[in-house]
Amino acid sequence: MAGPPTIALYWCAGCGGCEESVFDMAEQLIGVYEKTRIVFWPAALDARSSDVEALADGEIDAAFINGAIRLDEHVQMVRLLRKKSKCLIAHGTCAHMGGVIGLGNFFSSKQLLACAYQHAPSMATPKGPLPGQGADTGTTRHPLPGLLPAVLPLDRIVDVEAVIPGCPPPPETMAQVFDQIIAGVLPAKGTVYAHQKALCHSCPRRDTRPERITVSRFKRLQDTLWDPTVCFLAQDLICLGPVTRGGCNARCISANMPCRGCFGPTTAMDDFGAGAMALIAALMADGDETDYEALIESIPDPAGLFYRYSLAASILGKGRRP
Amino acid sequence: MKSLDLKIIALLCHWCAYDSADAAGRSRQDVPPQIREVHVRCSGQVDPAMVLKAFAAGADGVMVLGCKPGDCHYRTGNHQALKRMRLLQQVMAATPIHPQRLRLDWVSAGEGDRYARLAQEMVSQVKALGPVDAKGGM
Amino acid sequence: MTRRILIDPVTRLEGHGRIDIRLDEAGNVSHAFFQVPDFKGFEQFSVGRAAEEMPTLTQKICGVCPTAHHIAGTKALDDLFTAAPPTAARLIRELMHTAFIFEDHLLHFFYLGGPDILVDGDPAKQNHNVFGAIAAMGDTLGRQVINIRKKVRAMNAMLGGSALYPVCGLAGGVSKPVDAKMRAEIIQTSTDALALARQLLAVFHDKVRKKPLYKEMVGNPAFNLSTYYMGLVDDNDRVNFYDGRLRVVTPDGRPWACFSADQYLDHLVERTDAHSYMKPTYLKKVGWKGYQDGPDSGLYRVGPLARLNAAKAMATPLAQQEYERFYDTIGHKPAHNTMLYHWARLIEVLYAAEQMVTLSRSQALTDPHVRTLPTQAPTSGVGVCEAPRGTLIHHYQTNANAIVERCNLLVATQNNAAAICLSVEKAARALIKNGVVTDTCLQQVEMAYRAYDPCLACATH
Amino acid sequence: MARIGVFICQCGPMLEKALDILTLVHAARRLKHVVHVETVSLLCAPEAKAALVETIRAHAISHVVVAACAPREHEKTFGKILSAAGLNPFMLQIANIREHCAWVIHDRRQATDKAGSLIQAAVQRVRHHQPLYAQQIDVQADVLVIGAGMAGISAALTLAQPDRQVYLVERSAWIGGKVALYEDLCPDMNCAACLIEADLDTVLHNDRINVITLARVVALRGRKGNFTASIRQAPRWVDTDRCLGCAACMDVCPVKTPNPVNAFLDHHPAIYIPYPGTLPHVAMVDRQHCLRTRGEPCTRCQDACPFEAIDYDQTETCREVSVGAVVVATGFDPFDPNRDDRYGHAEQDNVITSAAFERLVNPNGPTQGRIVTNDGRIPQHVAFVYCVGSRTDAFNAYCSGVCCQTAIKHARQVKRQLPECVVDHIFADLCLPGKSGQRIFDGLRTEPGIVLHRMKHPGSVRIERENRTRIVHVTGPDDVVQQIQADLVILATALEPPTGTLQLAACLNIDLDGDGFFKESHPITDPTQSCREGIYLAGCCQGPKDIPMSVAQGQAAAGRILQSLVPGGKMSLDPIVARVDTDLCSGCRTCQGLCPFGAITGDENESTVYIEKTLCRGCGICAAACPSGAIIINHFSRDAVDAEITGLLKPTDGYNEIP
Repeated sequence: MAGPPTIALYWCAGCGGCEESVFDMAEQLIGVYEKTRIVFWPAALDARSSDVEALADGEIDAAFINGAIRLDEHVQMVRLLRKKSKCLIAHGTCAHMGGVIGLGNFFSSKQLLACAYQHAPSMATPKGPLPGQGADTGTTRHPLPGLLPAVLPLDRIVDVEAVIPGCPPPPETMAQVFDQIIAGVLPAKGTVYAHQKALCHSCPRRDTRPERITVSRFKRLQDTLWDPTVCFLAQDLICLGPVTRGGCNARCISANMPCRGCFGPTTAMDDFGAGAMALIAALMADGDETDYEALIESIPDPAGLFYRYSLAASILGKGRRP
Repeated sequence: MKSLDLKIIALLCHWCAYDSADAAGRSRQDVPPQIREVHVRCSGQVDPAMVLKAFAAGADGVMVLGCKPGDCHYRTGNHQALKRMRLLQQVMAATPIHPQRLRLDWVSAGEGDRYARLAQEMVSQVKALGPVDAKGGM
Repeated sequence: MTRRILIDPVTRLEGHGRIDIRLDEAGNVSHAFFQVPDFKGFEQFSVGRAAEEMPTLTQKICGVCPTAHHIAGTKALDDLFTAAPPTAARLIRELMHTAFIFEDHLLHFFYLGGPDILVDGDPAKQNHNVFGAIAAMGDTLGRQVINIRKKVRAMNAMLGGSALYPVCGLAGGVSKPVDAKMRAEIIQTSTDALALARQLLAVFHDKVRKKPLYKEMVGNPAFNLSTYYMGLVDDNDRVNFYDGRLRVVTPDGRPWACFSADQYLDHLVERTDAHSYMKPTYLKKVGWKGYQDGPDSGLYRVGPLARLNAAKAMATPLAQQEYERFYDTIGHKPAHNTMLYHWARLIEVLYAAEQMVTLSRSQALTDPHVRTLPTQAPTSGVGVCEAPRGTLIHHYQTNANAIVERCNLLVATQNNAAAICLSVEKAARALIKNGVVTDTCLQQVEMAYRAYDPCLACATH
Repeated sequence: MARIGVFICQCGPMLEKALDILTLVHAARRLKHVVHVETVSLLCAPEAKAALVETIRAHAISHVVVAACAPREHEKTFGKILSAAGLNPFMLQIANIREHCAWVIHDRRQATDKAGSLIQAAVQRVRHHQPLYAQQIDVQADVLVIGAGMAGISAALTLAQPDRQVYLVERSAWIGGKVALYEDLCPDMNCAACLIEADLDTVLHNDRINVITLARVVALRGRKGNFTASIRQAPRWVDTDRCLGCAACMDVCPVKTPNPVNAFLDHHPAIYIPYPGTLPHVAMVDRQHCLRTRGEPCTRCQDACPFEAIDYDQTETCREVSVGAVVVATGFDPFDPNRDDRYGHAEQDNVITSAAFERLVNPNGPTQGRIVTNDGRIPQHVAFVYCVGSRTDAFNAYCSGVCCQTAIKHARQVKRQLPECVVDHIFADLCLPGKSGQRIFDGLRTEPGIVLHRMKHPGSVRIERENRTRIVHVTGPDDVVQQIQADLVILATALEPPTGTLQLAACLNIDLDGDGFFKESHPITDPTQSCREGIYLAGCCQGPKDIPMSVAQGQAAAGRILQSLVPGGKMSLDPIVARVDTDLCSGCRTCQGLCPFGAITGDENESTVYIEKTLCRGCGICAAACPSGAIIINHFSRDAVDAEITGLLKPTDGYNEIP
């Protein structure tokens, strides 16, 4: 790289949390601003999409893209940024695996819209038009981007060089990535900015994990008080720490709450939910068919829990294209 | 889509199920051509990812066969399979892949006729559901 | 022939927006639209989820006001399971929430909308951002703001797990008590926060208010909107972020309604706007008259300025002084100029800091008993709180197994949606004349919505 | 870069009939990495095998796919051929186009289509195969035998060969088990003592057999060839080297307690030898009843002992032995009729079990072998009730198989001693299989004074007391109830798993069957091995059986061991085992509790788990359970299986590239 590295940050269907993970670098952010050339960052700087189009192909050294791919215009935008960038980084859980937004894939886009814009109890216009439809969407107005048939993670649309997992990624990790880029090193293809081992390995409660855990009924958070020092699984509470990549500083555990898997699976696991199923099935106490049914009944919404952050990236969706 | 184009993966354990498929051959049973046998060590080796990948790769059904309860040559393998497959089916219920596209059953080495019958049942079960939506599941 | 100006994307706010301005032959504005191209469908995909997961699930609507969603969601669970949190838990939640509003207001003041009024010179010169702001306020104060904000977020991380996404909220309590050691840190942080808040107001008074641009805009009727105002108030009708009743005042300041959150459906309505995913809300009993202000239009506003307008006073002494100074200066209540959101926001920063000190010093804070286990079967629950950007309501209906069957969310910026669109249009009409379109005046059009600190991910969810 | 050779066997004329071989050849040729395709009329024929070696060499083939019969038939055969051709035998994949296509699909096109995808799958899979090598480990030839009854002893004697130690662990204080308590044996009333005492003597004086009495096995670690067993021995309070069994101590002991060995028909002192002739012929202190355990300072036995053999300071000892195999021969317990009040046994007197009768009729028993009622009368009527506790869902659903011949034996003992006595047999059915069974039954029928009664079902009786005699109410097949008077009723009780079986199963980590007996690895093809390799079963602990069967099984188990554990020999381990990717393993231990063979342990700092490949059997349960995907099964890796699956699902036009 000649001169300061050129950076872009963009959000698709995100929440702004990944932006915050950059703001939360606090004073270090000033350093980043001084040592780089940030050409596009809607959350913090005044630049337009047209400014990006004006750039030469590959002029951006590293583009950080957060948010899931939900609308057709996200596809165009990330393709544009791919074209303009040497290195594309999936920034945060949504870009990485679709995130919570991906739960939308349990429903059709028609269902999603109708629920929000027609069936909501506070809706004045239950029969009213859906956004982008109806009389007053004339040529005088800018067309409203449409929903894709399903939410997709970034790498289903464009090549992605590196992933920064986490909802949101820890600011320290962001700082580490920027430092590396400022030092003139772009992440190698396939880089994941997190631990290679699952969270269990760095969990403060790991020593309380017994040799064998058998659960005959899973408890729900409102069912019970739990020991704030002992492995959640050992207390019949579902924790996805064994399935989830470490690197989050066990922040939920430190708040005495079980892991929900926002860092995604380890490299060897193609499907987070499958890993979660393998784990939970392994904990189920021996019994007969009916015992197992009862046990599974005690897990509320297993699909939503196991795929909390990764439904859009599930191998079941491999066939999907925008 | 012709039902013949349906494809069903049969994951067969080393000790009983795979032999039962061989026995079906030796006794010249009718095994529907949609069935595609795969040799695994034990039904307890079958993990949810393996099944999901089969569906993602275009299977319309997956049949996991192991030794009969109590007969597992690895003692608890078929029990683990039972736990996993039931949990997986519960999750599949929330997806477009119908839980009945996955079947777990037991057969012992000699039972070629039973293997053939299970295979035929599986095929008609999947026929009833039709092919998996080409767009894939989630 | 007509001309079209597209500001895409709008910047320095949370979420996706674009402004679409059409000029007539004379080069004057015929329409100006504020469009939000963003939608996720939370209300639908929350269906089927386990109720206890909702506070951590729904907060992913917004990474800028997650704590507010977490609090609203958790309070909805309290209501759903009819489990009242123990005092310590209530204190911990309010402390976390108030601290969050403190630092989030700073975020806006320095990183997002603030630079509009902090940074001198032509806004088109691309330095209206956090870095420009730091330069303008002086490096020392700038870094101080950044560090205090960091400390406050660290404090919330200690209370709720993550600075950004707290996870401690449970039906009838929180997951983690505060011990003496934590408390000491919290008191220290709160005290530092208060010192900073006072300093900021001082700076605001002798620097920012004197800036010609700001003076100009505050005086400019193009930035006035005479609407209803809504905000959460305590038993004495004073501003409260965590709990209370929703108070609504008329454009001329008369009390118009005061209701508890579970009655929201009687008072607030949403409508679909065909050219945006953002659902504007309005007062049911006044009705929708289109994008226009005045007493006959159901438009109302929320957020800092609205909270001050809707309340009778502030609950803490220093903030009360500033509150009085504010209205003395304006000369009338309610205050209608959108640019005053910036000032009101700083008064809330001061209130938040004072409240943090009070809460952190409360003896009950360190009581280890922080959970009430629910005993009732769940049916339906409503939770309310004030997000930095305005009133936030979560409403869950579940089956007996606490699986969500219906979820309805009225989110802060939605309440301001209509007003934001109207503000943008008014500003555009006033600033663009006879085909003269400069980046400067486009920037000023953007200032019209930035003052609201809109959160568009919230507004669409 | 893989160079794959595909060899399609036509299995003589067989496959051509069902499959379009040519299409298969063409399709195979188009598959990526396939450098050679060839059809062979019969690949398992000697000349074809030789040719195969040549072809592999000639085309520098690195991976081989054989499309032919079931792997069970010839996977090993072709593996050897690969080795001969200088390839690792695991670089082979079989496409089972005979059993799974030609023989089960009768439409030629469909069969060919499936065969094509099986070959395509095999080609995709074989590229993921890695060379594997069987590891050789030293074996420990010594053996642990648990239980010194007939089965255990026969195993021990067979095993006691040069360079091999046998540890014979017995729970009680004396060896010989049940048989040592018998007088005569079926079928021909052979003298039990004469038969067994010789054997017991050999055992006791064989320096390759270490008899450890009053002992239990409390832990077993390791695997076949390398077990370590912990044995805990209770104190006897008698120095076995000094005691001669002179009984001086027994005469002075103030305690009298019912003698279980004699079915409580008499009493023994707290220091005792249960009957003359027990081996080792050494006294022991029944610490449960000795006054000292109650804190009384009694030293009478010590004072009386002329050989200073009494040692109150003996305490429980624990020792570890390393052995290559284990024989479990813990025998049986007789059914306790007190569990079923229809037998009126709770009242003790004159309703006794066959076990008790063995002692009653035994010259070294409580009555010196005289058959008498509890009040000393000579019985005029003796009744035998069969199937007590057997063949009933209430207790044991199974037939114990030996009670009938035992009852008949007892009847003959009765008649021998009391020719005038009337003997009633009350049975539902008789089970007398084998070459001597019928002879025994005929002998029974021809005896005078023998009356046979049929009851409707096992247990269709009620035994009541009528002053000095007993009335047995029998419900016949015709539902008519008849009453049979008897002075002495003998219950032919079922054989049950001995107490402590559950604990032992847990400690050895082996399975039990539905009836609570130790479960064999396979009921037909492997009836002497437990579910855990290297642990063998002998005698009634594996299921009720008669003495010759127990002896045979003991010797069979010994045979298996002699054949597989040669002193100084090595054992080769199946390389298809699980291994851990330690970079990925988080040490969450999810796998650890699941391993059926205890092969997984957390390593010292527990940052990963560790799989002991000598224990692992490669079942894959752990790999499927690992939430990090950190465990790989050799030769059955995820990649290999996935490649096979996708190969099966791809259209088989052959043109499409295989990723």
